[in-house]
Amino acid sequence: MADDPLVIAGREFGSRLILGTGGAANLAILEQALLAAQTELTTVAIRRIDTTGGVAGVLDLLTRHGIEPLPNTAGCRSAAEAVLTAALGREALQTSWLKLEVIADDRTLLPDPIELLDAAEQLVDDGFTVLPYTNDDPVLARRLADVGCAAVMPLGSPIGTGLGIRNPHNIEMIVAQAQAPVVLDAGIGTASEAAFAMELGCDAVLLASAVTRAEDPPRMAEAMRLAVQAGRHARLAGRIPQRFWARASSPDR
Amino acid sequence: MADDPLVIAGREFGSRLILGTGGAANLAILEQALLAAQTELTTVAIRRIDTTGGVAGVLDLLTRHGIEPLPNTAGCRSAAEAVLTAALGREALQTSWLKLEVIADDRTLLPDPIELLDAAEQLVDDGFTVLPYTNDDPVLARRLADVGCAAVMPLGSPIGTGLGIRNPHNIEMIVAQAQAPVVLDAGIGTASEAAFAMELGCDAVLLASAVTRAEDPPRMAEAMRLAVQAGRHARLAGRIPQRFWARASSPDR
Amino acid sequence: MADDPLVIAGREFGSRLILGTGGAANLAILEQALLAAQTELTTVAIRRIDTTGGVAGVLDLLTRHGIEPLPNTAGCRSAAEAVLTAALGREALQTSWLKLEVIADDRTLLPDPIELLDAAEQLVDDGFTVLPYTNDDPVLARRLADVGCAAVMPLGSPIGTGLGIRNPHNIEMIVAQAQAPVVLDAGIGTASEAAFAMELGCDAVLLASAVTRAEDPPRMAEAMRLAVQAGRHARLAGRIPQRFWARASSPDR
Amino acid sequence: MADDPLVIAGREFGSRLILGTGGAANLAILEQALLAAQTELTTVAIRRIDTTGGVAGVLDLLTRHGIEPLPNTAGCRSAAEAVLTAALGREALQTSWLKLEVIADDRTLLPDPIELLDAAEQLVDDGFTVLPYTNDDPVLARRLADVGCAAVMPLGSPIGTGLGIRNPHNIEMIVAQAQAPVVLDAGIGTASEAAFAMELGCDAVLLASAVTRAEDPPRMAEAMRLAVQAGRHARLAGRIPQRFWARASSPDR
Amino acid sequence: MTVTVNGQCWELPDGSALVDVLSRLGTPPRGVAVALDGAVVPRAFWAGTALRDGASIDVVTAVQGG
Amino acid sequence: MTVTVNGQCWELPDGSALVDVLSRLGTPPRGVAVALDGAVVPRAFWAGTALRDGASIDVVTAVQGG
Amino acid sequence: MTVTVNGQCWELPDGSALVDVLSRLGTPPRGVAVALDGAVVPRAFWAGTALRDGASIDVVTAVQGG
Amino acid sequence: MTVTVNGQCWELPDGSALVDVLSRLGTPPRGVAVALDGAVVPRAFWAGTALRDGASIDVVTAVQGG
Repeated sequence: MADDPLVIAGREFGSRLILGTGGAANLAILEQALLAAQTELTTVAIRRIDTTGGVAGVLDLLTRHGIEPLPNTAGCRSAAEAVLTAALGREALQTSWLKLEVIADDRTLLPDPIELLDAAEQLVDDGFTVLPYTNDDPVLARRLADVGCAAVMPLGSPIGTGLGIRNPHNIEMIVAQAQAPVVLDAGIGTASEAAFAMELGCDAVLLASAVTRAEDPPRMAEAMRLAVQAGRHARLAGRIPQRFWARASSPDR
Repeated sequence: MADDPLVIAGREFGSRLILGTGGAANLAILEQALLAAQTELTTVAIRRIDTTGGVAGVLDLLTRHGIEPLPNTAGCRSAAEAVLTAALGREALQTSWLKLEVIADDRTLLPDPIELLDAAEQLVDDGFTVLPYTNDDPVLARRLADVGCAAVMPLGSPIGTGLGIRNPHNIEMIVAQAQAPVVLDAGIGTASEAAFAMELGCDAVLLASAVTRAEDPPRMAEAMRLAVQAGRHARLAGRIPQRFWARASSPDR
Repeated sequence: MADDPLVIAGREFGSRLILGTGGAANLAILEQALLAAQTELTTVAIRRIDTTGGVAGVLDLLTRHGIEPLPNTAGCRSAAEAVLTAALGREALQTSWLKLEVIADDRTLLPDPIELLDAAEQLVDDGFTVLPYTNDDPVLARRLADVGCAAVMPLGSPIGTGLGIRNPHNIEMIVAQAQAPVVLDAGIGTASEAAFAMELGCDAVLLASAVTRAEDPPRMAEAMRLAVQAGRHARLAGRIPQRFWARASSPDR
Repeated sequence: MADDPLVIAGREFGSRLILGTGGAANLAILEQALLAAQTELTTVAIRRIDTTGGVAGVLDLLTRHGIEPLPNTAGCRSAAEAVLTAALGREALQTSWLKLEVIADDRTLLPDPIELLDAAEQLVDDGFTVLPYTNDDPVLARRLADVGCAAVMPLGSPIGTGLGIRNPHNIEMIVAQAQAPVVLDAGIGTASEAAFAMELGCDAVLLASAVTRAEDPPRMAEAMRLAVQAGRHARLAGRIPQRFWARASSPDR
Repeated sequence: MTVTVNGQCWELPDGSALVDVLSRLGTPPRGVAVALDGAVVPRAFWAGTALRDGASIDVVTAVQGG
Repeated sequence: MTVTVNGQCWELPDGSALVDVLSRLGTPPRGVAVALDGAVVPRAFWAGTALRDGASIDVVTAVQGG
Repeated sequence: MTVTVNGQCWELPDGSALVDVLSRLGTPPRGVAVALDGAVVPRAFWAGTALRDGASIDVVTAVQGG
Repeated sequence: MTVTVNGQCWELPDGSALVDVLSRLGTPPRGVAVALDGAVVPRAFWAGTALRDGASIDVVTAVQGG
């Protein structure tokens, strides 16, 4: 059924599911998952070459299937670290698109709002197309859009927890005030939560662990692909209002 | 991606979404919704011919598209009423399949557990394939299966409320003890709830108002079709466990 | 602050917390918990004398503190068993008050709706003041009141699970239709849930495990006493409506 | 039952309920509510004298009952505004204690994380005892404690919404990492939510609208007083664990 | 004689059979069921089922619902 | 004769009455109820109730529970 | 000279001091604070603080709120 | 001279350029970026960038993550 494409920074995407590549047991499984998800954009991390197996592996895989890599700044703790990592990512992948992460600590992996906003401002000024991973604070989301981020990517819950969308009210407030596309990023554990994100009005969903660490990653990728479409259509279709008392769906006898 | 068919009373269904026909503004919209839902089984009510417009309309529509009609006993208040209505439905539609409803009152449209179990027992003895609409009580669900119902169809919330699945714990207990297929029936308001029903372990979802009374019924039917598939795959794919603290999806720096 | 007394079968109670005696490590702890709870009515089970330690212990304790014992039919699986146990309880304790339980299985300890209603009808006819432990089905609750039960006691969740009130919507429907006092029975795990039960409009709360199996039973009993009062006052005080957007509590600058 | 006092900046409070004075229809009702709440600390706003009725009214009231006033910076939009308002409050009330609010917009009344942290740092350096109203971001809460705030006061939901605690997981993370007392501030609508805040491990609860805008403010104040005590005791008493299946509280038959 | 058809009173000539009611109703060839005094009468028996004065007849079909 | 008391077999002299079982049990003066072959026997009738061979007796009281 | 007091324009004789504004306002003996051109002036300095033409004065107190 | 490459110490002949490090690493023709003393050096400048003793070089690429 017809739907508008997702548009970020003037670029159109047919898929509203962005898959992260982290956590997959191996490239073969990752490849099946990426194909089942039918994603057009996928995150990659930037690391020293000798610290990783299969250096070129993931890039070749993405190139082979025409999936756009989105470098991230995962693990950066300060604006300065993130800005350097962003520059390296741009040079390595020849793209100005960036998933910006500035993490406050390893236990929560939550963004540091001050460092994140600082980094976002610098990177936007430097010509990056910045997609920041942020918490679900409507104020920070608005300020990130105000400094020129191409989208805002609030979490549903902390990275890898699978706790789903813990505060739908915040996501609804972010969507209601959004000056930029809203991508629900992090916390999704299962398909119904991805559908729910879209029903709340998000423009897309970004997830990794929910698929790559599932028992059957390709099948979960398929589930997420269907769920994002389902939630998007449900949002557009105009759901029935909630009622306290029942209403019959058959005529009176 | 491969999946087992839904099997009820030895009969296989490729679709795990059962759409009710009630509440549609007209047959044209209903037809589009049925096709978008790709349902193979759909409920109809039994009423006096002169009390309804378009008598033959709905049956012709179902025949034209090869969709199996499932007569219901909507509006019946006693086992006796339901048994007579069931017999009329069998004669009119030449099918022994039946969605059994015995309602206690108009305000909640909740089933009367005593009358429902009584009717189910009589109808099973009379050779019907009985699919009872029941509340979410695991005990009543088990007793309905014990008397020979071909499936049990617990509600998520009262008919037409769109309140979703109010007590997932009860649905999980019903699934854990199920001797027969479990069909989540009534209360679904949007796609994520249909996906959630499947993730809880239900074998199928039955809904009407959520689609027929949505602003765009065909699109919502499409959303529900995708959501049921998404939830089914997610259940089979083995979701990640929930964690209190975060877990990184990128390697350490 | 002033409040009407709880009235069941014409009898007034100053306390709206009914404490069950089951699960306490010993009588000394039970005594402290009962006093902290300031309960006026407490459940006891009926068992063969040689199958239990401290036969007379619990009765003497209740007598000493002027707490009314409420015999139950815990563990009964059929109306017949429950009726005999009720008669024995009445003879042993010289009271016609009864907490009626008819359980369907050991795993869920959920009531069997058919046997429960049957037993309730017989016992009301036999002059008992019947307080049935029921599930949260508004229809069964209404039918129990219709046959003359002095109160209805729906569960929040299964006995001993500590899952709280899993379906507030059902409890609200029961309260809205109530012909008799509503006592939330079973499932409460902590104080906020007891307060919530009262806010939903319940007239009283019955609990045992949440107190007797807590690490510090007397303190939890105190917590429950305060919580039931808090929830009662909150219900009477008329809470503020929920709003999507904020509303300042300070004047503009 | 015995409990430790609440200690903030070395000062002990017997009450763990902090009541805001905003929103009361008149001083008489406010007085009854303050007495019913038995609060020892209460917030006041700082405004131009000719913009308000009953200038001295609220202060005299607090003095009469020995309730400590806590000036706030409600309505301030920047660190600079908040710092000046704080200085005026200190001069007017001769106290260095301050409820720091730096709001981002009128629609959400959510704090601006950057301005808030900036103001907090300046005011701590200037010798204020700073109690910041913050969102429920565990990172911002930790940074506020790191710069020397005497407590952190995360919201449950936006001011005046009565939406309760929308993200208990965040509150639990804040409590788990807390270097300073945690006061749940804003969003509480009814008593069970205040109890829940304490069960999550908060040290105190601050609320205004829930009491002052209730239909019966003194009774709701009483409810909140009891609820905060109930939740505190429940937290200390060690609640039973949650279980999927039931556990009997009566011995086997 | 007088019979009740779906709640309405009908005058019928004596000796009328169930089938006469149905033909007068213009009943479609399929999707219809009939109850005579609360018992279902299969289509095969419509012609052979004579009506008594005061008989109550219900003619039903499938409609949208449920 | 042989009777069953709370599930255990007891040998009693012929002509024993219900009260004999209870005294042997050392039943407390209150808080106890007795069922003989599934029917409650009020305390007032214990003395007057003769036992037959094979009788089944249940003696119960209140314990913590519920 | 002209000064602004809580947003309103006041005419004052030359040589007026901050204390003159406050006495004209009938300021209560406690619970009040004053900012002159955005800086707090402690009560002890009200008398000794001369006003310039165009000065901006804010006089605040505690009200219900928060 | 001694330089640090991705955290390890390397001995290089004097006059070495950045490109020498990369060829020794067998760097793939694409997907790689280099930072010299914390500043990115575009591939076009690798050959022309001389190394000083104590220089710190980071060579990175894209890996699964995020």
